[in-house]
Amino acid sequence: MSGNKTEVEKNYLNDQKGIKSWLLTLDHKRIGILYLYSIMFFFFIGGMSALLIRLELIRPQEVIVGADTYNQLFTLHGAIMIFLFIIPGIPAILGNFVLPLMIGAKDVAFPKLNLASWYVYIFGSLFAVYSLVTGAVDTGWTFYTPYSTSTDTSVVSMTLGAFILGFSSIFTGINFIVTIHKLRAPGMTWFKMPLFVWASYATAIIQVLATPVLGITLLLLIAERLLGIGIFDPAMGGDPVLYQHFFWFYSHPAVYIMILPGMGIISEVIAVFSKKKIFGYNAIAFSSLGIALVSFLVWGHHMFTSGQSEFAAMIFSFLTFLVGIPSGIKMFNWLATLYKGSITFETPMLYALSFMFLFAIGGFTGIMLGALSVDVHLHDTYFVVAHFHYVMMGGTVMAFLAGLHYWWPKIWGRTYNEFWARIAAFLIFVGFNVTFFSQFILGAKGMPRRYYTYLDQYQPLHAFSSVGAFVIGAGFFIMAFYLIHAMVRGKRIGRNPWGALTLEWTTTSPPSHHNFEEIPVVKNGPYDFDRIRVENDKWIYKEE
Amino acid sequence: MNHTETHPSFLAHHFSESEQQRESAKLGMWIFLITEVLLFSGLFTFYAIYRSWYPDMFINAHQHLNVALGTLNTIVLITSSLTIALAIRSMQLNNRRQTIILLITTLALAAIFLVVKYFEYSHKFHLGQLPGKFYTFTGIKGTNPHVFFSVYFMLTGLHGIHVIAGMIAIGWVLRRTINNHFSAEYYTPIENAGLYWHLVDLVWIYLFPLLYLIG
Amino acid sequence: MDTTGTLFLPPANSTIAPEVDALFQFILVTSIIFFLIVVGGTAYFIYKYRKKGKDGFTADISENRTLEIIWTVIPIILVFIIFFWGFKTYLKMHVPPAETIQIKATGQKWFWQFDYDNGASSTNDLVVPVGKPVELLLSSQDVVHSFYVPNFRIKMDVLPNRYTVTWFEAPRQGEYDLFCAEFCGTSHSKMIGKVKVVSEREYNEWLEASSNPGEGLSLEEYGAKLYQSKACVTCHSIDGSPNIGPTLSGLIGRTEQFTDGSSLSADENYIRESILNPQAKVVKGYQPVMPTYQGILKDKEIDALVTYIKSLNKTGE
Amino acid sequence: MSIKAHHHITPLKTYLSVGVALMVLTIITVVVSFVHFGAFNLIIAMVIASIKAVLVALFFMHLLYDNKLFMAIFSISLIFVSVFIILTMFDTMQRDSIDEVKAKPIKKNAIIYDK
Ligand code: HEA
Ligand code: HEA
Ligand code: HEC
Ligand code: CUA
Ligand SMILES: [Cu+2]
Repeated sequence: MSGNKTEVEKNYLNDQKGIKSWLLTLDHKRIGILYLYSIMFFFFIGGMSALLIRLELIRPQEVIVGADTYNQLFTLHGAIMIFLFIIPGIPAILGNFVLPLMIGAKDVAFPKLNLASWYVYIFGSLFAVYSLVTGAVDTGWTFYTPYSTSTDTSVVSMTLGAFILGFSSIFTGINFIVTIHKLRAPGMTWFKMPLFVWASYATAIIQVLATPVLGITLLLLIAERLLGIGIFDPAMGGDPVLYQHFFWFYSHPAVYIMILPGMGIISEVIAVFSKKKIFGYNAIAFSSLGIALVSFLVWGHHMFTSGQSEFAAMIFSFLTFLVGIPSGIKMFNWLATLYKGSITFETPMLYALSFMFLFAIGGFTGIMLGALSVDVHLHDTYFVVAHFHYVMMGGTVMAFLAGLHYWWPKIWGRTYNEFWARIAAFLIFVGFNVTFFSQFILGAKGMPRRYYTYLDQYQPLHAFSSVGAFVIGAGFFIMAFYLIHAMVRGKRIGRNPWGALTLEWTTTSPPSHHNFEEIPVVKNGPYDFDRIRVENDKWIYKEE
Repeated sequence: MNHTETHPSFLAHHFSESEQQRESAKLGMWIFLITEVLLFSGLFTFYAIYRSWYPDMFINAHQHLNVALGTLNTIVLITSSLTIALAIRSMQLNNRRQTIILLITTLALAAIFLVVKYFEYSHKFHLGQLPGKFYTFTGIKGTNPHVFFSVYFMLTGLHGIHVIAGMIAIGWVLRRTINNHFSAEYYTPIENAGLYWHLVDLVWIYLFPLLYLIG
Repeated sequence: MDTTGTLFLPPANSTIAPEVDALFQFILVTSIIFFLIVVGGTAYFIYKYRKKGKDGFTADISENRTLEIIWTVIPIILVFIIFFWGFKTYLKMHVPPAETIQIKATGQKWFWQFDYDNGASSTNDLVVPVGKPVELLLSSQDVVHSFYVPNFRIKMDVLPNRYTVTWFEAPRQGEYDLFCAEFCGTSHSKMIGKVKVVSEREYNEWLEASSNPGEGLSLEEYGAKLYQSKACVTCHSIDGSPNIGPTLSGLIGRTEQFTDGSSLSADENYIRESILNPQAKVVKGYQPVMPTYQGILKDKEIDALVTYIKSLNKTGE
Repeated sequence: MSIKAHHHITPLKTYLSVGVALMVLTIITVVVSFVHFGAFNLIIAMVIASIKAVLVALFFMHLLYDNKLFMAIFSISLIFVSVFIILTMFDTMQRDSIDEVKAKPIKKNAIIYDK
């Protein structure tokens, strides 16, 4: 319909100009971009604090900071990475941008709410970071009582910040559920939806159900601090273990808020880069929902040594193992998708393959932690630190990077330098394993986490781990350069550089303000590579 | 774009028909309501656990709440739920005047609820039956009676905040009704405000027996 | 039973440790197998099915009931085994045998205090006899700590205002690291001690000696010992440098400014009060984090500490 | 598309009867609470409250006539509330199952009662 020239000339990026047109935009794509900038900024801060942590741990005793500063550093690192980076990350950036495109909608259901969620995010983040930095909060991201009710740092304002951030998450969740229910293009049945949409749907359910509980937990924590209401603080007749129940009721499901959208991206990328129909579409879709629901029943596995009842520990351990199964099903389905494909190795695929490798390790170590007796030994050691970095950094962040590289051409209409992208991917993959595999050994040997100094026997592994962190840093550094370069100078690209079959690739890159020239009517499944392929933006059907 | 049919002014550009928009708004509201339910769930858990630990203290302490005022407030709130439901019905029948009257009645009932609550609170403040460490009352036997009042004030306080939020929402739709924004075709905001208000009522329906009546 | 440890695990030095290790190794081996299947399979496929030549259409394979059942059921069976195995050992860890030596362990910022039946007590060093089950009754004076001995594979959180219980039996003599594994503030990483497993005879001798400490020592010498053993050293220096707390050297006669604005020249009574009720007057520039030693130190021990602190003035000048 | 077909308008009579039923139930629950049935008081009160809640949800909130999806969503939220309470109580109610000493606080009363 519209020639190549108009595509370049008129799109969502340039149809309106000026700061105001960005700050007041209701376009889901622009809001995605706003999120991209702000979340990347906080990721940068979180990453820098991680490098400081690793620098400090390079040898025992003080290297660059004192004990209190160190404690604030890992609190800052953990809180930023969790609340400001990884939870909003994929849904708010990539979900916002591509989800409506993928289902053929003109926008999300509530554009104003969407914009509001960004403002709430910014406000809450600044509030939280301000109190983390100036208020010297040193509780860890978990705010365990009674430490958090007795330390004299600004726990109250930090928790208020996290409370505000919760609304942002809820708004995004509501928006996605309604969008998916009500705004699908004609012909887009539930089982013709791309798997990323399914994953986002499952994620949104968790966001909506779990986040309010974090809200009330933080409110109760604040009330305990200010009024001494006697729920969490033993001095006031409260029970510190109860706090842990409240906290993990949200925070365990939250880890699946982090991973599910990542798994959605992996499903897209694996199918597209092996040009193969996805294996077990239904199984992948339903396992997302399964994970979402069962994830609410296992929070007590963070508390096996906390003094909770043995009965509860037993139930929680049992249920924990049940969540492992659907994750496994997904892994096997991806594996089977590769079978008899026609596989290429562009950057998104490299990250997807890294995901398979790293998430498998992260997941298996999760199983070790879920085993009651083994967890008693491993709890609160570097083994746990390594586990969650493998699933969060090795899982979610890798998936996020896969998605970022996959959709980057769609977002900007320009592509990045494949050569540098591969170098960065390589550095990140190697650096990551160096950094965190050594931490499995450290932890199993007994090195407790949140330690600012440690016994000499752990020194070699710590030093090794620290070196790895800087290799990761170098990888991200390169990435920042070539991605920014791609935004402004990158090679222009057509509609469908990867030959994918989902709807977002049928519109221009970058898409126009209203997404599609015409609302698409869906007839094919999202992964019908057995009968369709796309070459130079032309759809070629296998004649039947 | 090919939906050049009549595009009513209330219909946003990304919806293709008003029924889709209405359903979306209601679905969004319902999802928001469940976040509210889960927000309260923390306090109900708080209640359940401490009540199961200290049943006697809870029974002794609850006797210091005023059942008459609690009942009065229950009736006030239920009536207000009824009036807002009727307000929506009037709008469905395009009876704008009646809607306005019913909405105002609802607001008035909500205000009565708050006034009654105010009297209850100030009486408790006066006696030193305050939450947490400000608790100074001595007349209740059992372990840590201040915890009961913590639960009481957290629950009724959070509920009170929701009453105020509900009043703001109703006030807003009232204004829009007066400005003639609604008709039998389009009244979703009133419906949503109504849903919110009913939820506030639902929470109270459980709060009332749990705090005032169980003995 | 191995005493050197493996690539992952430290030496196993309690009766429960080998059971934990066995499960650990079992999961490790299963994981490696599954890892090889998933990642090895991926590696094989991406090599075998890498794109060759022009894009064609790929096969339409989207389901295989048998395969799907296999990869659902086998993991389920495996996790059932892991669950029961883990639970069995966990229960064992939580049910002490009938005959145990009972020791009270108290965590507090940032040291461990152990109280034995006969009135003996020790700080940071837990002394136990070899080959006897030892049961610990844990509680905390302030925030949550966690009692962790990697070589024994036991860990139990130490909660304020509640008791928790753990137990172990060490089959070999030796010294093992004891860590605090729950974040508890500034010196969390220094809240470490030792578990000393000694022969039955040495244990009894030690008990005897510690129930009557300070015997044969001058008050000053005894104070010096307590300064070390009661963990004053974690926060106070005697060389004049400030630490978490102010230095004790030159304290007597020093004029101290307090956070409430008042000031006072330090004397014996003030030191006594500082130990028993440290929050009463908090020195300017420091946090009110010193634990109270009320009920931990006996009168005589306080006397000894005061004498010792006094003596630091003389040596300082 | 006919709008009328989609929007159910509840008859006035239904609304009023539900309102009256709610009032009556309120009175009953208050009255019953003054009679002592031991543990049953809690059950009775909760049953009555739930009946009231169901009435409000079905009629005032139109769950009966509206999209059944809303009913599903609402029930799911209630399920998760009970999950929260029940699983937490698996801990708090079972702490003494192996060792009595683990269930009781060392000091029963909060510090505010020390004065
Ligand atoms: C993205 C986030 C994420 C994800 C996806 C997971 C996934 C899992 N986690 Fe993890 N976890 C965290 C983030 C995450 N976790 C964080 C942040 C913490 C620490 C918080 C803190 O304390 O600060 C933590 C801590 C944590 C603990 C507590 C440890 C402790 O403190 O003592 C436990 C214990 O059970 C656990 C278990 C699991 C399990 C069983 C899974 C499972 O979902 C994994 C399932 C996947 C697989 C099993 C691999 C693939 C499967 C197959 C190939 C099939 C074959 C499988 C079998 C034979 C079993 N995690
Ligand atoms: C998403 C979650 C996430 C991520 C990605 C990371 C990433 C990293 N983490 Fe973190 N970590 C946590 C979540 C995360 N962490 C949490 C929750 C805790 C627990 C806190 C607590 O105990 O309370 C923790 C704790 C933790 C510890 C333990 C501290 C302790 O217990 O004492 C350590 C120690 O090594 C560590 C290290 C690292 C390192 C080296 C990285 C590196 O991988 C980081 C590398 C990243 C960078 C160097 C950023 C570079 C970015 C740019 C240059 C911008 C790029 C721009 C574009 C792409 C456009 N982390
Ligand atoms: C957890 C750290 C910590 C431990 C352990 C500790 N103290 Fe302190 N102490 C402090 C801090 C911090 C201060 C200053 C704030 C205050 O006055 O409370 C202090 C103050 C003091 C003072 C007053 C000093 C002055 O300059 O006025 C004395 C005396 C003292 N401690 C003695 C001891 C003795 C004796 C022990 C061991 C039996 C001990 N402390 C153990 C942290 C500690
Ligand atoms: Cu005590 Cu950490
Ligand atoms: Cu978890």
